[in-house]
Amino acid sequence: MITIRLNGESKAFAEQASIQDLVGTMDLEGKRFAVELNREIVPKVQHAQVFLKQDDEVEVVQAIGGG
Amino acid sequence: MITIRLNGESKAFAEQASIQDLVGTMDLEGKRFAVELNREIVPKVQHAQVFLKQDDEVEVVQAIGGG
Amino acid sequence: MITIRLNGESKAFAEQASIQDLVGTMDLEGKRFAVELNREIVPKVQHAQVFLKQDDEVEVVQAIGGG
Amino acid sequence: MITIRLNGESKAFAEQASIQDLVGTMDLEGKRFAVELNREIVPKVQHAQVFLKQDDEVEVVQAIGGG
Amino acid sequence: MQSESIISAPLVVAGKEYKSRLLVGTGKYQDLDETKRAIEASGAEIVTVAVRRTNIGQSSDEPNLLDVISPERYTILPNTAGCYTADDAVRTCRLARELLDGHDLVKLEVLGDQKTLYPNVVETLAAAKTLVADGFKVMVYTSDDPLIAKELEDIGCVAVMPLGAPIGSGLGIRNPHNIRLILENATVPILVDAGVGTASDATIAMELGCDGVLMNTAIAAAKDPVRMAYAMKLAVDSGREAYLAGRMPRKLYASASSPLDGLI
Amino acid sequence: MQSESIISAPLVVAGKEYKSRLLVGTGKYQDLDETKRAIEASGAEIVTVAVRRTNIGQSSDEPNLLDVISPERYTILPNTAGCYTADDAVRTCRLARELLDGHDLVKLEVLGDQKTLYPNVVETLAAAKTLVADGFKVMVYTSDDPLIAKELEDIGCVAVMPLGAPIGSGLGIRNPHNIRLILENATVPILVDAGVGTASDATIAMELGCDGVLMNTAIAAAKDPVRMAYAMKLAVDSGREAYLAGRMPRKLYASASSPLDGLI
Amino acid sequence: MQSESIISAPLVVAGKEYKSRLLVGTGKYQDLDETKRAIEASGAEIVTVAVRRTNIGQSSDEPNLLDVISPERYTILPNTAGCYTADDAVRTCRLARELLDGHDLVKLEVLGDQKTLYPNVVETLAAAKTLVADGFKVMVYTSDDPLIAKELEDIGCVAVMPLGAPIGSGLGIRNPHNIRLILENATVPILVDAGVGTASDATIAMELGCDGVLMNTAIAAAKDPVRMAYAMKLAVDSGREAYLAGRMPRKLYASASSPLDGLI
Amino acid sequence: MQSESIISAPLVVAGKEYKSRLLVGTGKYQDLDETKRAIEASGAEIVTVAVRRTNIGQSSDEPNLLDVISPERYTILPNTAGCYTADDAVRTCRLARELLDGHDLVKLEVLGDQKTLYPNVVETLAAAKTLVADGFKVMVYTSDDPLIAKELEDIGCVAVMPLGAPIGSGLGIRNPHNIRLILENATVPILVDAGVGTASDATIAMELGCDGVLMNTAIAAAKDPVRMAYAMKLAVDSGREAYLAGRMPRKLYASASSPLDGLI
Repeated sequence: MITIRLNGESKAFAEQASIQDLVGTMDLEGKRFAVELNREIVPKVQHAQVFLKQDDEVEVVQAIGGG
Repeated sequence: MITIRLNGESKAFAEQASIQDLVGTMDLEGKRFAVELNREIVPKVQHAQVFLKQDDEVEVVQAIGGG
Repeated sequence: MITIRLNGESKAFAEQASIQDLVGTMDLEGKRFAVELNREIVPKVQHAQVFLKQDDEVEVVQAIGGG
Repeated sequence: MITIRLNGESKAFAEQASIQDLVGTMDLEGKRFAVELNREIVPKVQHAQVFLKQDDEVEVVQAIGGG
Repeated sequence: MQSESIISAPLVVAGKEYKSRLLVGTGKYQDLDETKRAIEASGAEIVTVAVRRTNIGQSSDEPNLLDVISPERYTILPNTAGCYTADDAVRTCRLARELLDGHDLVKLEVLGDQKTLYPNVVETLAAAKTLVADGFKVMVYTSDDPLIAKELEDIGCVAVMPLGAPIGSGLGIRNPHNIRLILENATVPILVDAGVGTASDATIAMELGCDGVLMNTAIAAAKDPVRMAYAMKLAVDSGREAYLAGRMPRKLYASASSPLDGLI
Repeated sequence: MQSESIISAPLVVAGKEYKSRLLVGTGKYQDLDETKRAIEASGAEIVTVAVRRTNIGQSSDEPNLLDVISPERYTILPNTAGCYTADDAVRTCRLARELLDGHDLVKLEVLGDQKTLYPNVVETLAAAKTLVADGFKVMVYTSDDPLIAKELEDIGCVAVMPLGAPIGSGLGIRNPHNIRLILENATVPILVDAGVGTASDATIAMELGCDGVLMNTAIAAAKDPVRMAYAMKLAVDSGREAYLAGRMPRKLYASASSPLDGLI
Repeated sequence: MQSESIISAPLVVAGKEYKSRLLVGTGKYQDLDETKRAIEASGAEIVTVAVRRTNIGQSSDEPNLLDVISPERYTILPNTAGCYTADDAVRTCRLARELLDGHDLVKLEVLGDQKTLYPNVVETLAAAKTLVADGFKVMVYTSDDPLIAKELEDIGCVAVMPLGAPIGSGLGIRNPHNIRLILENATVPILVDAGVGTASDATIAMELGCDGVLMNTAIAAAKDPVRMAYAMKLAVDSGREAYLAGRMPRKLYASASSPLDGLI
Repeated sequence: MQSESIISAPLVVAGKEYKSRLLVGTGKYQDLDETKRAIEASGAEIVTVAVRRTNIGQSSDEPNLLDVISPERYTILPNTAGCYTADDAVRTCRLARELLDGHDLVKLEVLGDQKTLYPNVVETLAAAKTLVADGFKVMVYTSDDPLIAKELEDIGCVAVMPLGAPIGSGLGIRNPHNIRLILENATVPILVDAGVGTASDATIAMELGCDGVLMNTAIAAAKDPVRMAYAMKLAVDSGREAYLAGRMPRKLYASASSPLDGLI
């Protein structure tokens, strides 16, 4: 197991978990979202190829109402 | 001949001239206008029956642009 | 006894009471005031000579703070 | 002779002329003024010891009305 | 949606309903064609006209205002502009009624002097009494004095029309506070008449809660009168809608439009 | 009529044409249904959204803003609301671009403090430089400082959006004089962003010559947001038309709307 | 210096000269001591008082206003506050004259309703005619209607005092444009009476060219009435001086205060 | 009386106390005699001067500003007017310090363009840092941006002086709301610099709570500069007193100044 920070909260994942695996836990099917890994954007096309490491900082964001 | 004031100007008419005669001289066919004789309205229906006297004051008015 | 209205309130006085007598009941010594009897001013000099009658309406006023 | 720029204008001085010599040509006796040589302030006490070189840029300023 | 029902609430003057809350004058235009196009663009249903002596020997082929702005299509509102006494104003209204075959809706204005064209409220009160007694439906131009406005309503005027600013000045609503006081006490339509200079002035009048706006110079003296007429139509509707919608409260400080939590 | 050609002139931002000059936010609404109806009533084609962290374990059946305000129908304008440094603002824009499949039009705002939400112009300049270099089309929220506005234009922002008053304050255009100075020097669209409280505020912004108005709270915090949205649509159009029509000159004294001669 | 001669020009009311152009009321103070100190701080020479029924059985030791504000030191200006008809106002003035041993300078005010305390101009005109005929010197409180103001002057009032805003509202000069119109036609002193809320309101009234300002609540309802009284004295003098000095023209753009040439 | 203690509270700038809260410039006067008389009438203790190149071959008999406005009597405040870069401003301050024998109080202004003379806040921040590090006591002219004002204070400026309106425009305080925001956060004196056109503008600045006002054109460009200088002295004192006294609350409706009971 590894521990990362996801949207500011500590979260445990299996070794070799990919961004795609992470996203899979978040009910985001068919929704628009974006992923930042350690302050760098991870394009959707790479979600399956990018794997999480211990202490990674991941941000997953969506669009909400704002002015 | 008698002399009256029409819209503030002196004007001569034949004895026994009626309001209708007066109006007839003013190119008002088919136009909307109103007549005041000595500060009293003369309704259209009476134009033929009301006759001018010396020194009558007649006003003939129309609608024009205004705010 | 007679009854008058003094500043809107009913008040009893002896027959033959003068404005001066009335004023004497009001702690006005040395103060500036004015008297109106039945809506007419009664000059100070006449206060002793003017006598109250039944149902007289008397106003006694002073200056107070106002803008 | 050397040539310097004084307050933006070209001006000729003798070799070895000092800031004091320069100031002496400007009717500044008893007036408050300040001198800048090549963008550095020259304190009054040094005016006699600082000598002009070819192409020096000198500014001499005073206080005038301003808001 | 209940607001839709409100929105459709028409302006009612003397028992007649009007969709448009913009009333316009017909003065100061280049020609009758510009007049016609501007008034069409404004969407106005009530249009003011002046009553003047027929020029003796006037060429009969000259087109006539009422041919262009027909009483069949528009509610013609004859005014008493230029009258400085109650007597002249009453005479003018009677001539107008005869001219329009008994049409008895009039705009009463009695002015004080030619420099300010400020309403003479004393003469206006006198004329209003006479006209109401004589069966006229009086829409009355007055100052922004709330007591006079109320008295004119009590006399029986069908609409009270306080000025925003002097006629033709284009200075806007100089004293919104008085207009508000007038509105609070009113049971007849209150329309701002005179003073509007540009679209936002009309919007502000409607946001105050006025029932309508009457204008002439702001449209006729614009560089492009037809376009300004259209702008004014939008401005009056906009102000009315905003008034009905109920504006947000003013705040001295900021308030974020976007949520504060969930920031990266 | 030449004016018609002018009227049809659309707002052009980053090379794309828009009929509507009203831009609206999506914050502070009761629910997504109200959001949808208000935005439809506003006629807006450019709609701002915020970018926020997905709530972990958020119920997936919750409706999603972009399902209601679809990127197919609207130009989505992601903002950087809540960012207090250039760095955070840049990160947020990059996330937004990824989120919207490479869509690179963003609203940059870098704020100074939560009390005033006043723009931090120094950080804003820094962020604008980075974003423009990174290929973003930047619509930038800033103060009414005319020099900063010009510098942001020189940096390459596609639109400059000075505040009228603090975000969410509804205080209107506090300093029209500065907005005018900004407009005089501008070669990109200038939109008033923030401060509008009611319809006439938007009309005034457009009468000054602004190319558009962006608002959120004035609509969302009105008693009837959908109706206010419609009022704002009319207000922006009205102010634009009035600006193009060219208002009458203001006069200190009156000027009669009805002719003086021919009086009885 | 010619300006010095102007500066010394006193306010002349009913033939009497006054150095101070600030007139103050005596209402709403905590006690007579505060009244006394505030009026001294204001520098006022004309002081308004109300006339009211003596409370029957009132304790005689109670201090009396006119002991504190003595008619020997101040010009006492009895008002008709609270009168809603011409008749009541006239009666009140006659009582005041008797009270003050024939002193015939009065402040006439006839109000319309208790909510707005707006002047009833029709009753005011009637009362003014009666009082002038009866030998009174009438300083009259009225609306900002320029025609009514002129008529009151023509009737023979010695000073006309238009409101700035409703009595006690502290809203300042709501309609400077009307005050200016009144001033242009006036040949008697014009004083703004009512509406002043703070010092700058009084300064603005004087900068418009008014001959003086009358106030009560702005001083009495300040947190520190004595200090505000002093502020008002300075404000009226300041506005008078600025009016006489002639302000600079406004410019849309900047103009350097320091010379442009000779820069390093 | 506690208020008396407050009233005597002087303005403290860079540790020195000043009775007068009016600071004046010396530009735009007809001659040095008018300059001298106006500044005396203003009661100012801090007087700004510009630093300019000595005209080569200037006649030595020409009177000198500092002979008339002597550093012994006045605190001379050299400004950097005309500087458009931080570098020029810093050089000018160093020349001024040398000129005044080490006097290190300066007025920093770095402008953006000659048309608006609007402060360039980015260059101003840079210059302020350099000058403070170099030991200057910096009174800084800036925009009404509350964040920039706070940053200038944090840098160590001894006074922050936001504009009311463009230099020399006489437009008054265009955005009182921003001035208020600046005041709320300030721990150094805040003075309004530039924009004042007449006395009431200065009074309003002080009523907002400003610690002082700096002006030049409003006095020098008045028809009678000496008299306007005196008007400004009164205006600043008046506004200060009113601020300390605490104004009455504004009310939408009237409130009688005279008691309602005891009416005849």
